[in-house]
Amino acid sequence: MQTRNVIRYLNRIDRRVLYTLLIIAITIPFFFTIQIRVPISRQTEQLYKVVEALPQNSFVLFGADWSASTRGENRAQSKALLIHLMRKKIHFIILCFDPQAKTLMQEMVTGMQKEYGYTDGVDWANFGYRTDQVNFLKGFGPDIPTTLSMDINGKRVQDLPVMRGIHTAHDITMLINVSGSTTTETYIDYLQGSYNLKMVAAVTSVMIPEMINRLDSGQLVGMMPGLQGAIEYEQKLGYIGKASAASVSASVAHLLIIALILLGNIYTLIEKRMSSSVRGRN
Amino acid sequence: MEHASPLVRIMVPLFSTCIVVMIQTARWKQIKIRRIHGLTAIEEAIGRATEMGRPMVCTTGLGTARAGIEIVTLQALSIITYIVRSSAKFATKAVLPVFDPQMLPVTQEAVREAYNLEGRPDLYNTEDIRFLTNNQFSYAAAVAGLIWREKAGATFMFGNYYAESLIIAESGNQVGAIQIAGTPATMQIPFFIATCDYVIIGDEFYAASAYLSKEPTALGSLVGQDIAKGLLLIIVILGSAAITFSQMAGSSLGKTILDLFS
Amino acid sequence: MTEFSPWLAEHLKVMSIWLGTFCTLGLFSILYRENKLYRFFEHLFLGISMGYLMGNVWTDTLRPKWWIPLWDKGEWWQAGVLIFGLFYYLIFFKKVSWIARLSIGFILGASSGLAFQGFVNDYWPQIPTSFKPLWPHQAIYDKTGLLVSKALSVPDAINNLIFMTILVCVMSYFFFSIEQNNRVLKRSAQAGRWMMMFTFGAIFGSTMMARIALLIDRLDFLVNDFGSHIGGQGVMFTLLLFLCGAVIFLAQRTDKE
Amino acid sequence: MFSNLFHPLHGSSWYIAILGCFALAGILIAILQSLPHALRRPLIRIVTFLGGLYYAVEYFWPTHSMPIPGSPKHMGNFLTPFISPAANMLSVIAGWTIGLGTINLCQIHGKRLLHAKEGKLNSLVFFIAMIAMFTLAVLKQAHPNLINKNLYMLLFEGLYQALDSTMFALVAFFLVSASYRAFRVRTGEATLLMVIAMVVMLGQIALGQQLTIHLPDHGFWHNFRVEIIRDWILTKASSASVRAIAFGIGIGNLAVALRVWLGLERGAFFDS
Repeated sequence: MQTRNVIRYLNRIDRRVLYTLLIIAITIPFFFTIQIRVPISRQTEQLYKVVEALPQNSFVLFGADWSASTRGENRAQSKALLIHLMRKKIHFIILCFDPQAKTLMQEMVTGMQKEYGYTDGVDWANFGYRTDQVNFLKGFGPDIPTTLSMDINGKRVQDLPVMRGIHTAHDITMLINVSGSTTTETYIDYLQGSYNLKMVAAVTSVMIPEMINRLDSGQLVGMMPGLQGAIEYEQKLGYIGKASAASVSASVAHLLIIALILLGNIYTLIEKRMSSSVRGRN
Repeated sequence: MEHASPLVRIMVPLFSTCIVVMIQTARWKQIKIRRIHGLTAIEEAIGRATEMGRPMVCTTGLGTARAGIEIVTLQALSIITYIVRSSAKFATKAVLPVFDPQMLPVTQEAVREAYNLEGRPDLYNTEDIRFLTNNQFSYAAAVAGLIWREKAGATFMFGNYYAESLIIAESGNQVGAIQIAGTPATMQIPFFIATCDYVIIGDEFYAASAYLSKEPTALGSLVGQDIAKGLLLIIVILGSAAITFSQMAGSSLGKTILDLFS
Repeated sequence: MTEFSPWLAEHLKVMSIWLGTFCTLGLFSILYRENKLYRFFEHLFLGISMGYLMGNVWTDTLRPKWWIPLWDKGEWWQAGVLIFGLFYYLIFFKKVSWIARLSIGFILGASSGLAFQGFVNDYWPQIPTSFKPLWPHQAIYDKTGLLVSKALSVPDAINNLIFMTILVCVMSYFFFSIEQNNRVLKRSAQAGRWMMMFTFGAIFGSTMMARIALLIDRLDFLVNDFGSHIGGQGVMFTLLLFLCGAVIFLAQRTDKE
Repeated sequence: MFSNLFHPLHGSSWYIAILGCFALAGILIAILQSLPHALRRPLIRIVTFLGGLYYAVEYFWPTHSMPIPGSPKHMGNFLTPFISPAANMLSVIAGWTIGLGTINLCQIHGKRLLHAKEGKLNSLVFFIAMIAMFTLAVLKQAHPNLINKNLYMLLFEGLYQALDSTMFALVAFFLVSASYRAFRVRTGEATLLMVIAMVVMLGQIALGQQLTIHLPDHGFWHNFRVEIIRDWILTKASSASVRAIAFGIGIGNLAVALRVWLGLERGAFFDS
């Protein structure tokens, strides 16, 4: 009887118990620093190579469209890509279609620029948040200086050394999009496709299956798949960032969920066998 | 592509013509379509909510329109209107939280119309169609709260959904509502499958309003869509065959075909 | 006022961490069940997001694109755009409410007009990439020695065949005007359904990481950022455990009732 | 002709032009109102059609025979230069509609406050939060002093960001309870979904990858590494059905757009 009760309990564990287990599974690894080396996925490897192959005088459009809500994945991704760009001394501008991204990116880059000898306006610029991505991009492609007009510090495009020689989308060497929403697709539809731009995207794990099609069709030339992609990229760059730190927590949480699914099924299987044996006797 | 390429100039109008021609054909020729499983359960769900004496919560999803009103949301509204009409017979209360302010007047009109058509204009209550907010997660928070407080007996989720799908659907599940969902957002379907009683997949969503309304325009359009899809499938199969044979023969014909399409 | 400003600047970080913690715990309380605390934070969230949205519409859209051109640059025709927008509000006046439909119709028309380009850019490139070669072959060069297509190995050919089969099966599931009485069509549509379940499994698993990552970020905030304000990670962790325990206890008691 | 008409005005002529606009609008409403009922629907249809016509023609019209990159005038066709003004106009119009929602919210919560209904405290919280956030967002731009900026940051970081990301993080909890409850081996389809989900989950975590890390880096057995299986599932198998579903949805979108544009749509909103 005892075992039967246990098994019956496994079938209907109260959801609050599940939630508590999840909290514990995620927080306990915070107290330890464990590094697990991970194999690098094809997509990350490809992305790394594309960024690595950028020539010295490249100009990158860094589209950051994430907010606090997808920070868990996108922050580490942005940081890893920025570090790679800055190590290679590549000029970039930031453009956001999410209002929060403007501030979050500004904080991130200003925090890093000293280390890599970057200057705001000279090596990079933040053009902040713009509304209505489709229509903005339609105007942006043929005439970048007019559409951008000012950076977030109120400096005009003409006065920004980083923007020298940039007129149309054809002058962009590569488009990077870090996103947790549909902005990647809009970029593909209205900028990448129109100007045949080289585009890479760092996306949240949810978007991977969809974006793999874009990678396959050549619309994207590289992709960083979710948090795992960020972990791999950090490993490629040889530094320990937020993603690597979250690696163990993510692993334990996943294992917990797998275990719970299995536990739930034990009851179902036993029940099935019992009911089929009863049927057999009849 | 900023502008259409030559092949696009032929193919897209061709697809469009198929659809428009079939819509016109449907006006005089009767068209039947196959059964769509989840939709037959709508009546059952309304019945359950009525039995329990609980309201229904119907959402038309997030319309993050690129410009103007999202077309998917309109399509969802036409399904929801059908549900509201069916529920009017039993005077079951239907609550419609709205996400896009542009959709608010449209939704109000459509619901009022639905009640009028069923001869129950008294059931219309402005407060049941509420705008919540245009922010994804505060919308989700508010809808979840609404489902809990109203103890929804049935929830209907049609339209575009993103990550909030699970918050809404799981709340419905926890209060024991019978749930039906349909979305063209492929990425959210697994979560609806995990939490809902019936799920309408992919472009069944577009077929839904045709199936429910039996309206010639919608039925004809559906046949037109089928023809266009058939054409697309044939193009893909032929293309694949052409590439296979040309590459087996070692010729560069395959590349020419690919170039034609890009 | 002069003293308030530096004080605020100094304490901004601490205050937002405290506020953030209350908000986080308040919304997490829905995990127990719907309750007064959650309702409070839900309405707070609603208000904040609405105010934020309104602010953004003004500062990012209306002010730069409408107010400044109209007022500062003298573009008087912008008044026409305002009137067009105001037509929406005629919906509140029964007698003229149909005029609002002109505005709505125009916007709907514009959305539909854009759909052509959206369709082509979204789906067109996926057509030629679905032309998969199904037979292994050597690399092909043209007369000038330029690589035309890469060599195709046997496993790749098999993968391509699987891809094409799935594509055809799943697409056949979505033909609505034909009754699936035909045996071939029925089988293929059924196979398509299984393939889709396979895909949904993949999506489910893949999404798990995205969601867990977000929760990690939030718990990282609670335990590490907020924890350091109240005496360390351990304190906050214990507090969290205590809260969870209380919730489980309460839940069991209410369930019995 | 147009360039003569549309040039900026200043001073009193500006006021006259604005007043003229409003007067014209009044006359327009009067004319529209006097139209017979039977004409209303065709008129709405025509306006809808015109709204879409611009974008459709702009897209399909033959483009400049010799495009010069970098020169907007030599790209696209005769309609392309109007893309950007049209875009601005559409986003401004969309911006104005926010008022529709605000009015509705104020109605519902105002009623609760005035009639002292249940939940009036929450409605009060809603109003305070909305007004505070809106005022600070506007003030921060109009008078960007430290107080305004910091108060705004407090609301933005302390409240908005925290609430937003918490709500998103809740999804993780719901995923756990949903997968525990729903992933049961009841039907074949459900079992397939569950097994694939578990394999993908194992393949995307560091600890899962450790399970098969001892398999060789190359050769036949390499394919059985869990991350390789996951990669195969995502890139080769599942992408095919995602694409097949996408094709259907694409055509569906096109069809609905066509119906709306050409005024063929029936049902919600379109009938009356």
